[in-house]
Amino acid sequence: MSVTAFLTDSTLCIGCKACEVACKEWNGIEGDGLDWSGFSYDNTGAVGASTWRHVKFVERAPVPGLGGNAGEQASWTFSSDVCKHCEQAGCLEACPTGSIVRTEFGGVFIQPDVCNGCGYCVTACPFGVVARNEQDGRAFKCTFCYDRQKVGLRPACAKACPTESIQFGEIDELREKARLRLEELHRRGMDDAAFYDPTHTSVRGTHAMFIIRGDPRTYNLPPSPQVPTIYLKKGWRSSALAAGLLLGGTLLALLTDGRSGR
Amino acid sequence: MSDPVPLGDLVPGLERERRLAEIRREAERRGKLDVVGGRPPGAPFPQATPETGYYKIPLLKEPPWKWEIPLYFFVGGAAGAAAVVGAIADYTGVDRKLVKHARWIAAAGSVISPVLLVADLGRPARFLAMLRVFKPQSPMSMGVWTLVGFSSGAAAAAFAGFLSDRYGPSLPLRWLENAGQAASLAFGLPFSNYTGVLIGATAIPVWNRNVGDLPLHFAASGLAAAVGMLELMGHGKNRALQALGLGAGIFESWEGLRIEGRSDPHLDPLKHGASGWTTRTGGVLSGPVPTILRLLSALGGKRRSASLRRWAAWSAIAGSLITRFAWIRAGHASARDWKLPLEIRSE
Amino acid sequence: MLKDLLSRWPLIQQIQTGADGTGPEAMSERTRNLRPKTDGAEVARSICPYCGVGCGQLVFHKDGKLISIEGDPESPISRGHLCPKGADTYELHTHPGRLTKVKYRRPYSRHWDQIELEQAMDRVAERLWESRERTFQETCDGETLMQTTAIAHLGGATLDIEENYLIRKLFTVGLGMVSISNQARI
Amino acid sequence: MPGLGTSFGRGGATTAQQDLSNADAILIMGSSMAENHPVGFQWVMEAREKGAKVIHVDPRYTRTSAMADIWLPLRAGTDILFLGALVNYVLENNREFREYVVHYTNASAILREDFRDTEDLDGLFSGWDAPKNKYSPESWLYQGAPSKETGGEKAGHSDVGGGHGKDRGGEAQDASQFESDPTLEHPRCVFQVLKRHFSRYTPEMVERYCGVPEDVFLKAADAFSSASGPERTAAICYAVGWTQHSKGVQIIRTASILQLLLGNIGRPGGGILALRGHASIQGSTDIPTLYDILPGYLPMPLFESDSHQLEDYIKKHSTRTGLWSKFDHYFVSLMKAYYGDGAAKDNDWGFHWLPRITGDHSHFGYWLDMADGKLEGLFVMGQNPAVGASNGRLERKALAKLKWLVVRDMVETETASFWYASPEVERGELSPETIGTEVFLFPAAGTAEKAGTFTNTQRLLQHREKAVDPPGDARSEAWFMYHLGRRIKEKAKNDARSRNAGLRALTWNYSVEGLHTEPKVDEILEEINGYTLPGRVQLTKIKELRNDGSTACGAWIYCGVFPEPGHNRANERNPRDLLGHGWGFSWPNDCRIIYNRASARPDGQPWSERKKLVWWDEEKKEWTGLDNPDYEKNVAPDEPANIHSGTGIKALGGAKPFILHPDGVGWIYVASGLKDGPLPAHYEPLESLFHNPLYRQQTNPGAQKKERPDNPYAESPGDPRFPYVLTTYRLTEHHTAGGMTRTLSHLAELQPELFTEISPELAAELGLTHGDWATITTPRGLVEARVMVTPRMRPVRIDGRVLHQVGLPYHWGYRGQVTGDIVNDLLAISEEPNVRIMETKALVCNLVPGRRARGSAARQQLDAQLGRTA
Repeated sequence: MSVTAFLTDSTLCIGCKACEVACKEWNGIEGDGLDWSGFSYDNTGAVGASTWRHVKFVERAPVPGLGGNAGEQASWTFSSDVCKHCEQAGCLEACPTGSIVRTEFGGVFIQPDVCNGCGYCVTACPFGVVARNEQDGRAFKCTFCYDRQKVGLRPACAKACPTESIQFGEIDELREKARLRLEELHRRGMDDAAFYDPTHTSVRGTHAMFIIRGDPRTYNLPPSPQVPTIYLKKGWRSSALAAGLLLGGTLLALLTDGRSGR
Repeated sequence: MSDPVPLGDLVPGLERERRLAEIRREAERRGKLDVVGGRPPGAPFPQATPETGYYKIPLLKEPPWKWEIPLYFFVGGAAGAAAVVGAIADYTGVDRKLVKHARWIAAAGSVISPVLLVADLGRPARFLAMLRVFKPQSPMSMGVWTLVGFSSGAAAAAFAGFLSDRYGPSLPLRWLENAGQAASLAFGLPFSNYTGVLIGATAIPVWNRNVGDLPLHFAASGLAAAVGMLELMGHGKNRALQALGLGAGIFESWEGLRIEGRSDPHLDPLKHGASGWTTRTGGVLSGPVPTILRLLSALGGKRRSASLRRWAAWSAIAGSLITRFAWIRAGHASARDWKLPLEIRSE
Repeated sequence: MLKDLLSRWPLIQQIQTGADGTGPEAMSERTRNLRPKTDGAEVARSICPYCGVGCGQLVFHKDGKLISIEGDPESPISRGHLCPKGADTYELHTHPGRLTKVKYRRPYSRHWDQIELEQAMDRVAERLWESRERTFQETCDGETLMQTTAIAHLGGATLDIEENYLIRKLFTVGLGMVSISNQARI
Repeated sequence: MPGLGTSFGRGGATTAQQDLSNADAILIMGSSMAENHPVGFQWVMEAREKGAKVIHVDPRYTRTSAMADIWLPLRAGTDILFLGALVNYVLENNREFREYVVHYTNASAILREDFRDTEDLDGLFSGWDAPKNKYSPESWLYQGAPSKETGGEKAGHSDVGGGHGKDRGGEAQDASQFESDPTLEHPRCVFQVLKRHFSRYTPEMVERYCGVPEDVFLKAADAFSSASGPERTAAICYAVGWTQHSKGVQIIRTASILQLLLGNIGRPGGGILALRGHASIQGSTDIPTLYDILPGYLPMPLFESDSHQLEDYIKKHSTRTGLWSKFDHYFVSLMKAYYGDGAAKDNDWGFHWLPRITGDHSHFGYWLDMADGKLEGLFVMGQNPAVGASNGRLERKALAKLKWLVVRDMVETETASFWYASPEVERGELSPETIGTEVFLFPAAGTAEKAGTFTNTQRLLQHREKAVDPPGDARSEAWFMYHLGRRIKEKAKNDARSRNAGLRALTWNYSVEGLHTEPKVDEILEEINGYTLPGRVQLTKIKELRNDGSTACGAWIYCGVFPEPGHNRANERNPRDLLGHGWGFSWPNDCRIIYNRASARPDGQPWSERKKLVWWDEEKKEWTGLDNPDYEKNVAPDEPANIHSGTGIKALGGAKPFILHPDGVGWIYVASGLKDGPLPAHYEPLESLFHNPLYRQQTNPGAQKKERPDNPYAESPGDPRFPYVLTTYRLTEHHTAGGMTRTLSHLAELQPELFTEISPELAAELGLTHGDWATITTPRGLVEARVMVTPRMRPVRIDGRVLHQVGLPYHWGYRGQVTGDIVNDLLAISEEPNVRIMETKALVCNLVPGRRARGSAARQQLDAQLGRTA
């Protein structure tokens, strides 16, 4: 059983949103609203409980003579967002029910039959991926098509993607592929091409990696996401101190002056 | 070949050309048009840039909790602290009534807390799902197991105490009471403040920035509430409680000053907007108000003193309650921030 | 029985194995037995109904019900890929807005009526025949004409070639309808 | 597609989508391929990743531009000026592939002395008959070719008739004895005429009137034209961005000329790919539901000229040389398929039972008659003209004049609900009480619920298996037609009138199967493929067709798709190579790249190793290679041509790749077959802001405006009331009129609302706010849309003037999960002369902030727009 990942290459993405629809079709997710956003061609906004793949549209003013593949200027880039399936996943660590598990493929999977809707994972995700379904309160996100992967099928989004912007495969191979791709893009003059895979932070890398053009913040990708478990030590230390103070203070107060109130 | 015929008025001069260039530059630079022309300026359009993030759509999702959870924070904090006060009071042999009342607060908390959680989750079975695993890395899992321990202990102690009062003491009852009390003390200590770790160890900036303070803050707040309740239950003259209330009030005042004094933009939700005002209200009611009232009560006459302490108690309870709601609201505001989670500096 | 119940309690497994509650020990029965919904379904090989690219589709069905429609990886044109429209073909077939009964509107009526399929077919055949009777011209100035221009047909570019063949054969060659058109005018 | 048909011989894409990955440059123009054919676009991406230059020309910066290397903004409607400048660039810089041009095109043919070019007549070719408003094209013929005047047995042209017959490669022309000059130096040879014709189509003109900066144009011209020659090829992709103009055919012609000059037809990575917007657009022209052709592009007989003898009809439409020399074989076999035993030699195979066409019976032709109350009944199947057709207001109001209307669809479309939900009802122009139309709305089966075959954009027949039964009373169109036919045949059975003779003879004995008694579609495809009579042995190739009644064949070009019972080649699923041999069946004869003889040099060997496709195997004495040869298998390359006196396909010899043309070469110059000239010339759109910069002739002389009170036009050029250029288009997330997408939650949410794309400059000028509403008006109608201000729209500078272009996608209507105003209400009904298509890609409009009026006030606003008082 190999450890798998997505590599989403925005220099190959044509912004068709097939991944969004294929995901919803496979997973039987309802549509989530018919609002026109005015944010370029993006009317679904962000990944959430009922959108597990989401295509972002980043516009800049184009110049005649330069298409989007020209190295000089990225003018309209698309990038399909998804749960990052962090190596050190906030939601997974936070889940109090064991509903969220790491699968044999390295993905982070919410078991819908176990999830009790506590919502703690929502606050624990540094990428704002996990969200609670308004109807039944349970948390939902990309399953990494665990059901499909179990029988050797590719995730629905990667399969549908017409231009293979969403690549799926063994994680180390994809990292190598991304490295070569980046070299190639730089060679072509796309100096702004970058690889997003936050291995340098406490998230320790993701199973959904991205090749983008320009600053990751443009795509709502945090430059250095942190898994919230890094705050535990400080928190529990403070908790212990608080307990000690409470115990000590109470003891002190009652020993010295407990009776005099009467 | 015929010559193209110009279209009279419709042909613009160089000036208009320049103006168009100006408009485009402006639009590209700011994503917004303020150029004053013959017509009203308009047409800003949203942009995705390193400065605005992705159309200023917040990266993080807001915490999904409604009123049940901050209320639970409040109840748990008060109940945990009450259990501690009750147990210590018992061990120090100070005041049977204080012990009993403290136990009752703890016991009430141990019943109300799971009810609130179930209300938040929707179904009782969903609460049981929390007992599938034991995860030290999850404050919520730890909290649930603490709650289970605390509730069992506090309920057992109260129940055994009730039975001994009614039917007279017996060894098994005594044993149950002692064990329950010991458990409620042991679990009550973390139970009164673990919710600070719970929200502190999340991706919400305003929370995780304060993870080192929150448990202390919540413990003080819980203690203040417990003390206030006990005072209102007839222990208005207990000087130990007065001391504890004073200590909590001073700590809360200091906490408030600390927050106000730091200029970290991550703390903005605690200072600005609706969540800021809620925080300040809770802070004032928890810190300076009861502290001053308690100090005044020490100086004044007997009747006036009792009345001041009652006010201090009410203020502390209200402050404690509002504070928990304030922190949750601040968490919402912090999650809605499109800048900080993306490490975009505020202007 | 109790032992069985306990052994399925992830906490017990945690204690036994020292696991941290994020791995297989925390998986439910359903998760362990998870299979794709297409497992055991029959497959029909199909082509996407939307644009002219002609992507291959696999139609999974079980007991006369559609299960899923996805790309056919063997298609040399689409290689298993689909666009958003093609990826939504399952919903196209199963959405609640689909018609399943003939709707009939009487002249000057304000509402739809529902009629039986066979009855509707009889009536359409009747209307077609009557209109042709009224408007058919065999000759004009002694020259062969054999046409009616008063009955028209529109459509075909999303229909099968077999269906178009029947349309042209019956309407034009059989009945003399010449006003026949579809989207594909160029 | 007469543009391709007259140039190369067949009205179909010359190549396969996969073959785009072999290209060294790809020009996408008149198409946003990434948006509307995303899965096909993967092959463009593959080429790009291999180093090919992708050039996109479009008024808007689209998702396709975002994938391209070079994007050129263009003023809508100036495509011929742009492409003509590319042709001129190739000629000026000697970039043509000389050997290909000399051997495989008609560049060397010499024209008659009385031919006059648009350069001579200021925008008209010789032969313009102003009173009749059409060309008399005798003077366009080659020098020496027989003509009416010289008493040729067959004149070069017929006077009437539609255009789709020309898909088959120009009108039958006797190619005998024309003169040519292989040095291409003769002043009246096609090559020199072409040079002169396009000499004023310069980069300066492109900058001034297309709005493309000169240096940008030169960059693209160099990139594209350098992908030519033995080692390199370039492909062109287009879609309705070229066809939906008042000169659409001539735009495609210009591209054809360019590709012939660069030697890019019939070669891997070359060709012209027409991108079709529907699953079987190609199929519905091959097996047409079009008024002017019969299956396989056989022309419908015309009243008067074809009313008499079958012999005359056949003579008129067949050629002495090339594939069309067997016209009689194709036609007689079709008649046998239609009428079975009823078709016999002594009744001219039933020729006299066929209806004759008397004029324009196309969509708009008969719809205008419908609006005038001349039609009784209409069938609409899987189409939604209430939203999808030009001048929607006229279209919908015409429906109210019908006696009966039959709509078949999967959902209740706008067309079916026009009588109670249309904007005309809202505006009080129509009301159910006054509409006497009887409406039948039948539920239709989806593609997974019926077996059948689509012919895709690359002429590939692909069969679909049936998965499940359709729900409720939903049925396939095959079911509907079969059972309707059964009832009609029953009525005709005992009716001995001569009008019903053909109907009685019509073969209609398909067997049925299943719960719903569906006709077996395989039997229909077997009939289309053809079989022998009386033995009913399936035919395997076109050559087996006979003219003596011993074969029946429903569409000669599809012959071979069903070579034996139970063997449906359209259902083959074992692709062996990039071109997909073994998967489906590509007409003709499973050739994936047609005219592929041109991929080899005249001597039969590949132009280069890199670009080899089909070549002559000296040992086996046959054509072989990576594709099925689109050529006589055993005719050696050195076999001499005998065009002037030979007959049949053999007369073309061994080095004439374009076997449907009587002279076997690609036509840079189309001497016969087009109604608006042998060469393309730039004309302004019917509604334009500018005078034609090149000629006094403003618009395509042959185009029909169909101007009438309910189909009015802006004054042209430069109507001050409509100062902007409007262009309409599709989005990836929706399909045409929206019946298959606006009804679905997963697609509706992706593009929920009608919006108009405008530049920041225009927004500032008009005080429009992003996200607010604007109302767009033309003389035909008005729609409201949300304003999307985007730098992807940019004004172009035309002749010193800043021109704003406004974009509007057109998918919305008044039914479905998301609704919106109908953009096609803005368009005029107009007809291009050859194929009668409307102009949707370039017209003029006005734009005002705010929403449109509602109810009867909307009618007043509309009437005011039309310049009338309410």
